[in-house]
Order: sequence, then C-alpha cells, then structure tokens
Amino acid sequence: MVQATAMQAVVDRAALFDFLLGMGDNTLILGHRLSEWCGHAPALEEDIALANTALDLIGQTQLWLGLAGEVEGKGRSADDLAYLRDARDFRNLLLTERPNGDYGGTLMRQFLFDAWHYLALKGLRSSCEPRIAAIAEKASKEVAYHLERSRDLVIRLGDGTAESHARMQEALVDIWPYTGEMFVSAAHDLVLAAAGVAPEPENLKAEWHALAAETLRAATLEKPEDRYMHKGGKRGLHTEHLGYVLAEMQFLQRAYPGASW
Amino acid sequence: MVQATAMQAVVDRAALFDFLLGMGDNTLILGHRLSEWCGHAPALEEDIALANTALDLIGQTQLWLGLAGEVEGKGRSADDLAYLRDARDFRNLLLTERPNGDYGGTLMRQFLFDAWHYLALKGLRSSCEPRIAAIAEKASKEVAYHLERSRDLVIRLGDGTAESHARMQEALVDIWPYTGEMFVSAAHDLVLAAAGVAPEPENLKAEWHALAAETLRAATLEKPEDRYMHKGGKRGLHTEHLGYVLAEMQFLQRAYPGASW
Amino acid sequence: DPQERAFQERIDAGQKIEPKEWMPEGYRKTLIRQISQHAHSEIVGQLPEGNWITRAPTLERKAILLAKVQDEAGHGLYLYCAAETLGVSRDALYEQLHTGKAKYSSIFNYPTLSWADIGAIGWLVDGAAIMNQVPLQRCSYGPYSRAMIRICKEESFHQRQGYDILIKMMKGTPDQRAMVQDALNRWWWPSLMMFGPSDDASVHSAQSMAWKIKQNSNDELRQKFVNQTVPQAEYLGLTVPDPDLKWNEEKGGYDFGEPDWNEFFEVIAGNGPCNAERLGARRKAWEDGAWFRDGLTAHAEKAALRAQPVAAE
Amino acid sequence: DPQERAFQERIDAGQKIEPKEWMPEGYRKTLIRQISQHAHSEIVGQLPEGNWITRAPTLERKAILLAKVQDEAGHGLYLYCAAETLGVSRDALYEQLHTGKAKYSSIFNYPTLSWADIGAIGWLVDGAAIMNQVPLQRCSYGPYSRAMIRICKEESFHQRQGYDILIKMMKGTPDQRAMVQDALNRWWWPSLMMFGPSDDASVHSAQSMAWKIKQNSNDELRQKFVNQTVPQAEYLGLTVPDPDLKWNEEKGGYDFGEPDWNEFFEVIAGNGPCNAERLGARRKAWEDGAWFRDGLTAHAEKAALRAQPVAAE
Repeated sequence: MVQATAMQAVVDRAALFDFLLGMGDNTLILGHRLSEWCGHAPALEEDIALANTALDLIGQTQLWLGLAGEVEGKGRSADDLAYLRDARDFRNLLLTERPNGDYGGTLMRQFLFDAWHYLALKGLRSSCEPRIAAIAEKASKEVAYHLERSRDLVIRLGDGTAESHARMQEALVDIWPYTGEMFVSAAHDLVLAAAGVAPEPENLKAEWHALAAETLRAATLEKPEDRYMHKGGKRGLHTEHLGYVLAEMQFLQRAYPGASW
Repeated sequence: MVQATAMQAVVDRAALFDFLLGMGDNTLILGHRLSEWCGHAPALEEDIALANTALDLIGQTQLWLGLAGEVEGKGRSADDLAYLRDARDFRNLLLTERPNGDYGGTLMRQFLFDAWHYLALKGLRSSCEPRIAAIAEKASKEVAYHLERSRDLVIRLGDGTAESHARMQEALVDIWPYTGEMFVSAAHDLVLAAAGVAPEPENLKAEWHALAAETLRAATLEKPEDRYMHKGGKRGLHTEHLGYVLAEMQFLQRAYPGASW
Repeated sequence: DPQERAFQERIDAGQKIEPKEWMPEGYRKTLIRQISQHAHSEIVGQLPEGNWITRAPTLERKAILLAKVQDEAGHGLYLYCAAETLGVSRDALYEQLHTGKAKYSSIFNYPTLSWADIGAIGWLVDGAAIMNQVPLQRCSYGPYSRAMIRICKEESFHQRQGYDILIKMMKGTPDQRAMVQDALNRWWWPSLMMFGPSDDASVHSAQSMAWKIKQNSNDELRQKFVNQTVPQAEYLGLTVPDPDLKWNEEKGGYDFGEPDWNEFFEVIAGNGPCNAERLGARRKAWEDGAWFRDGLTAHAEKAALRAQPVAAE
Repeated sequence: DPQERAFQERIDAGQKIEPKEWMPEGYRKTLIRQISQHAHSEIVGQLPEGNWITRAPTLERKAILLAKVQDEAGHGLYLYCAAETLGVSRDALYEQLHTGKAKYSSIFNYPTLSWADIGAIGWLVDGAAIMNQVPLQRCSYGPYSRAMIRICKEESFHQRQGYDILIKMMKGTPDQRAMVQDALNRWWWPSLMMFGPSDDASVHSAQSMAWKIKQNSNDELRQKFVNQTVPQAEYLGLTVPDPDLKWNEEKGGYDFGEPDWNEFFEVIAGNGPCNAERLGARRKAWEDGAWFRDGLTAHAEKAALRAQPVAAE
C-alpha cells in the first residue's frame, strides 16, 4: 500500500471504503436483528448469549465503520455512517437483514453467517493493510466463540425433537438462498484481493460449504441444493426489510439532527 | 368566539390547538394502523374496506391538523404536524396506537373507536366554531359508515363459530382497558365545552356504553367490567408502541429535511 | 364443427360473447387463465405498493396511494367476478394462486426500495398495464371487456399520479433525483418484460388473436410502450438504462435492446427477489383469515336458520 | 425451640448460613420470596430498557446498553441459582412469575418513552436498587450475600452510565433537556416507591431484620436515596417534581412529600401502564421457546444414551 502509485491509491481507497462498509454494515444490521430479541429469548442463557453476540457485533461495527470513515477522508465518523445513510448506501449482505423468524430461524441465520464471518476474518488477519489485520485479529476471537455456540445449538436442535428438527430444517430452507451472496465478488473485492488486502469471497466458498455440510450432517439436517441465490446487498440493492430497520435505528439521529448523545 | 376577550381568545387558542391535535392524531395513527393490513386482510372485500377506512381517516387528518396549524398560527402545515412532532407531542388516544393483533383485534378496536368517533362528531356538528362544525359534518358521514360496518362485523364474528367468538371476546378483553380514556376530560376539554366548541367527553359516555352494550349483546359477547383504565394519550404520555409508529411514518421527512414530495 | 364455426363468425362480426352462451372449451380455459392471472396480479400488486403506505412522505401522497391500492383490490374483485361467470369460483382461483399453479404478473416480484419506486410503478408498470389492457376493452368476452373498460379508466389516473410523484422529485434535491434515476434503472427492463416474450416464442398468441382475446402482438405493444415512455423519461431528465436505445427515423419509433429473457423466465419460475415473500404473504393472509371467513359463514347460516318459519310449534 | 435459638445465635454472631445447613422454614420461605422477586425483576427489567436498544442514538450508547441488559440477565441467573440452593427450581419460579403469583419490581410496569428514560432508569432505578442492595451484601444467607456483592459492583457502574446519559443530554439542545426533565417527572415517584411502603405498613419487616435478611427500614433507605439524589438532580439542572421537598438542617436531610401509595398498590395489583405487556411478553417468550428447551433436553438425553457402554453385542 505504501509504495502504491497515486492512481492505485485512489482506486484502492474507493474499493477499500466499500469493503469496510460491507464489514461494518453486516455487523451493524445483524447486531440490530439480534438485539430485537432482548428479553424475549427462550431461556435466560440465550438472552445473555444473544446480547453478548450483539454487543460484540456492535463493537466490531465501531471499528469497521470508524476505519471506513478514515479511509473515506471526508470526516464522517462511525456514527455518521451508521445513522445518516439511507438503505441504498448500505453494503451488508441480505442475509443479515432477514427478519428473525422464530428462534430457530435466528440461530440458523447466525450459524451460516458466523461460519462465513469466521473464515473471512481468518483471511483478513493476514491482510497487508495493518489496520484491517488488527481489527480482524480482535474480531476473530469473538467470532470463533459465536461460531462455536451457534454451531453447537444448530446441531443440538437439529438432532433434538421431531419439532425442533422440523423447525431447523425449515429455517435452513428459508435462509439458504441468501447464503450465495457471501461468495460473490463485487468489483471492489477483486481489486482488494489482487492487492492482498482481503481474500477473494469466492475462495471462502469451499471451506464454508465443508463446514456447513459437516455441521448440518451432525444436526441430521438436509443441506439444500444451491439453486437461485439472492444478491444485491453488496451493491446497495436490499430487501424491503432494511428500510424498516433503518427507520427505527436512525430515528433519534434523524429527528434531532446535530444533537450529541 | 368572535366576541371573546383577548385573554379568552389566547386561552381558547391553546385549548383549541390541543383539541384539534387530538382529533387529527387519532385519525392519523389509527389510519396508519389500518394501512399496515394492506394486502394482508382475510378477504378481498376487507382489503378494500380497510383501505377505504384508512383513506377517510387520513383525509380527516388533513382537515383537523390543517385547522390545528391555522389556529396555532405559527405557519405549521398539516404535514409539519404529522411528520415533525415526536411522540411526546402527540395527543391521540392510546387505543388508536395499540398494535393490530389478529383481524378480530383490529375490528374490535375499530368498533369501539368508531362508536366514540361517531358520537364525538355528532356533538361537534353543532360546535359554535364553524370550521369545526364543517369538518365534523363531512367526517360524520364517513364515520357513520365505518361504524355500521365494524358494528356489523363484530356482531357476525361474535355470533359466528366458537373460534371467532373466542377471538372476539379475547380482543374485547384486551382492548377494553383502553376505552376509558375516551371519556376523560383534559383541561382543554372543559374550556372548550364551556365555550360551546366541543362536547364534554364525559357526556358521551352513557350513549357510548349503551351502543357498545347493545352491539356486544347482539354479538353474544360479554361486556367487560370497567376496572383499571389506561390514560395519558391526551397529555402526550403514550404507550411504547407510538415511537415505533412514528419512526416508520416520519422516516422520509426526517431523513430528507426540507425536501418536497 | 359447425358450432365452433358459428362461434368464430360471431367473433369475427364483432359480437360479444356472454356468460350463458356456448363457447369452445379452449376459449373458456384461455379466458379463465388470462383473467385470473390478471386478477391475481391486482391483489399481489397491493404488496409492493402497500410497503410504502405507512412511510408515504406527505398526507396527500399517503391518501393517493391508499386510494390507488384500494382501486387495485377493487380491480381484483371485478376480475374475479368476470372469471366466475366462466364457472370457476374465487376460492378455486385463490387455491391455484396459493399452490403456485396460477401465475401473477412477474413484475411484482421486484422490491420497492424507495419512494421513487412508487412513482415508477405508477408510471411504468401501470403504463405498461394500460398498453396491454386498452385493447382488451374490445375483447370478445363481454364481462371481461366491460371490466377492462372500468379498469382502464382508473389505471390511467394512477399512471398520471405516478408520473406526478417523479416530476415532483426531479424538481427536488439531488438525493431525490438520484432516487428517481435509480428507480428507472431498476424498473425499466422488468416493465418491458411485462409484454411477454416475442410472439414467436408464445404458443397461445395466434389462437387468442383469432378469438379476439388478444388484439396485438407482444412486440407491437412493447414498441408502442417504448415510443411513449422514452420522451416522458427525457422530459423528466432521466437516462433510460439501455445503451442500444436510439430513435429510428425510418420506422418512426425507437430501436431498443433485448430484455434479459433469462431473468424473465427465472422470475416466472419462482427465482425472483420477492417471489417467496409475495406468495408467502398471500398464503399467510389466507390461512390466518380462515377463522374470519368461517365465522361469517357460520353467522350467515345461523341467520338463515333463524329467518326460516318454525316448522312446528 | 433450641434449634431455632442456636440458629438465631449464629446469625447474631454474624455467621453466614449455607445451603445445606438447618434453617427455619420461615427463613427459607422469606428468602425464596425475596430472592426470586429480585431475580424476576432483573429479567422483566430487560424489557423497558430493551425497548431502546434498537433505537440507541449512537453506537457507543447502543453497546453500553446492550452490556447493561446483558448484565441484568446475568444477575437474574445468579439470583435464580441462589434461590435454587434453597430447594426451588428455576422453572418453578418462572411458573410463579407467569401465573402472577410472584411479583417483580413494580417500577418495570412503567413505559420507557424517550431516550432520557434510559438515563433516568440507570440513575434513579439502579440508584434505588443499589441503596436497597448494598446492605444485602451482608445478608445472613451466604449464597445471597455473595450474589449481591457481585451484583452491586455492576449496578453502580450502570448507575454512573445512566447519569452520564443525562449529563450529556442536559448539555445538549432544549429538546434534549426537556426530555430529561420529563423523564425525571415520570420516574421520580415510582423510584421512591421502590423502597416499599413505610415499615409500619409492612408485616415482614421485623422478622426479616432479626434474621438479617433485611438490614434497614424502608423509610431509612428512602431518606438516604433522596438525600443522595436531590443534589445530583440539582447538579444536572433539573427540578425534582415535589413541591414539599426542602432541606431540613436539623435532621441533616431532605423533607419530602408522600408518594401516591394508592398508585403503588394499584400497579402491584396489576393496574399499571405496562403490567399486561410485561407479563405477556415474558409468558410469550416462555411459551414460544418451549420447543427450543425441549429440543435441547431431547438432544442431551440422546447424547447420554449414546455415551453409555453397549450392554450386549
């Protein structure tokens, strides 16, 4: 990066900004969804674990969006980016904005995301961009625990009662078409992969599938075929759900512009 | 009104403003709740009827809040009042912001509100304030139809299957504690009643109860006892639900301040 | 078959066919398919627009959108009634929708992502619908023809309202203008696909034309739509997202690119951004509403029983 | 009863009672009631604050609030565990909560209507809770005493964070300051009621004091809370909504008005703004989660079965 030509640096900065938004928006939006459960989870331990996961994700959001703002260089803070963009400028995966569904749906979404998140962060720990490597280093410890937990629950519920099995299978079928997007390279991904900043999404696919397959097998769940896959989140084309998330999340910043909290 | 002393006029203006906000906020918020059903009602005829009722209510909102803005005299339009106030400044009855529940809950809430709305508008048609009388005249034709419809459906579903009966009874028990507020006089109500501008809420109570009792009897439903009654909406103390309604409703005006649509 | 010949002669003479008259099974089936598909489109079409009612930016826009969605439900009602004259019940048609056997206009499988989409739907989607529907006012089947006359009148009103939303936004802030351009980018191609694939690819077209159930070819209507819409886009100050678009002086119309028919068939097959959600929402509305419909039926039966004279004291 | 006398002597000597030791039934029952009520309060208390997590105004505030709510759930866990040492299961205690047999702190039946309420809850509600709980660190029952030590440490952290929200808002816009004053107006009296009615009205107090389950009178603690809180309100620039409030030089504390005990008993009896919703939310969480808990149990049983040595080949 340091030796890059001026031209390259400009290209990289835009690509880097998009990439960092993607990382931060994923954690922000999924953290939001998880925190919707607060006080409503099926067991006290789950309330605690969900709040803890959400907390980790919001903490990571601060780092990713903070760095995004720095890279952009227009003086926008992490809060500015979180609270003052409309849906079209969000870069999160569609998976993260899907409604919670029942608790099984929430856990299945979490497991499929955690598996990707874990692998992505593992790759980012050797990013040539030291600030990214540092965030990934910190986050991957947290995410390793998220994955351990969601994977374990998916297995236990898949291989639990007939009802828990059926619910987990249904959750899996519902959410599966939103997993393909994790491995689609946007233009900025290729630029960053070439520069050694971030792994190419495509390259995470095999390992993710292996991890998913192994877990689902242990859970006695049937891994769906890869058919139609939704995408668009990385280009800011979201589902109809994101607008509602943002209306709620951003209310105070929008209604009281310029106020400090 | 015209002969009032300057002092009285000032008092009346504040009272009148509060009263008009109450009328307009009731129709705005209930209209919002009804429109949440759009495309999800249990029969096509219901989709049509609900959209029609919501449309009437939004039309009435424009009139009430438009007049409120005039009376206030600070240049605020009906849209300004609808879109740029926070929950604490809303004056709607708590009943109108209650979540929809199942379709029975929506209909029961509607009937209990329509009955009050109809009686309130009947009184307002002889308001000494001609602009109020004119709005009431127009609105009461619409509301007579709303009442006819919601009353009829409450009767048919109450006296339908065991399930529809049970659902309507449960809806009734749930919403009943929110009906008492309709008959509580706020300070401004007494001022306006004394001035002949609006009927005193308390005075609508007997007729409303008679209408409710007669309908519920025909519906084979058991009218709940009047016990604890929620209140606060008329003083801007709402349930936790209103904030979410406003976050959604006001998003565009808040996110794009000053834009015309 | 002399009966079929006589039927065709009546059609050729421009006479209307009415419900109780004889008609070929194929005619009936084709009409049921087409009318119910249209009816389903009206009710599924409530969903993408309904998505913005609670977020409409002004009270007036909210009222207009409510009225529009109400009209669409009303159109659904006319059309189900027209289909019922052909001997199929509304419940049977719903069943076909809910099981995925019947289709609805594929355009409603795209999401509404900003307020500009509400304008774009009015302008483009209703615009394309009108282009399809105006000839249907002269359809050979009486009830369908009459339903279309009522519907077309309201649709053109909706189209103007949609366009008006966009005019207002294009006079607004840069953010608003960007929303409008983005909406056109997303809705342009799906709108062109609303006319269906080229007639060469369509099996039903020739017979439908002979029966005057269909009056123009898909390509004809698409061309007409492009010719009408491009100047409107220009008036708004928008760029149509088609690099092949250019005025062809000779044919007196625009040349334009080929829609991505692969996407079209995918979305029809269920693989669009909102297929699962739209159908899921309709199914859920139907299932959750069963107790309501059963309650009304039970009440009607009780009332009928009470109205009967008592047989014996 | 020599056993009871010996027990009381141990307590008087400041010894801790541990789970497996003998204790009078009344002591056990009182503790179960008090600890479970406290545990229930922690978990119901997640709801009013949870109401603002998704709307927290900055990422940092959101993170702090998440951490706080997580701590509260954790406190619930410690306390249920402490209650379990007395021979009652968590599920049995939930059952009492869900049927309305057990109570939780009545303050959570008030709604959180603005972001300032999150600050006010931290400052006032956690403040009052700490005032109640600090002496409980010296409670005679070992597990409860130890749970309170952990809890108090975290609660005082929460209280500072709540106060910090309000400091920031009071330095902000007039709208923000108005929100804070409004929050104080709504939470002040319910906070004073958290100490319970005057001890004259409380049947359990004397015995609880003798058993060192309770260490101070309700009025004592309330006075202490007022003395501590009024200067904090003044520092913020707020007006305490009590016309009778004034400094009493002689007693070295504030005189203050009487809370509306009628309201207090009404809310306890179920007639508060959010009773039905709070209890409804907890019941629904429990019922909706049955399949989840059953699934985990079934899996554990299967796993245990698999882990057994095979009896015969």
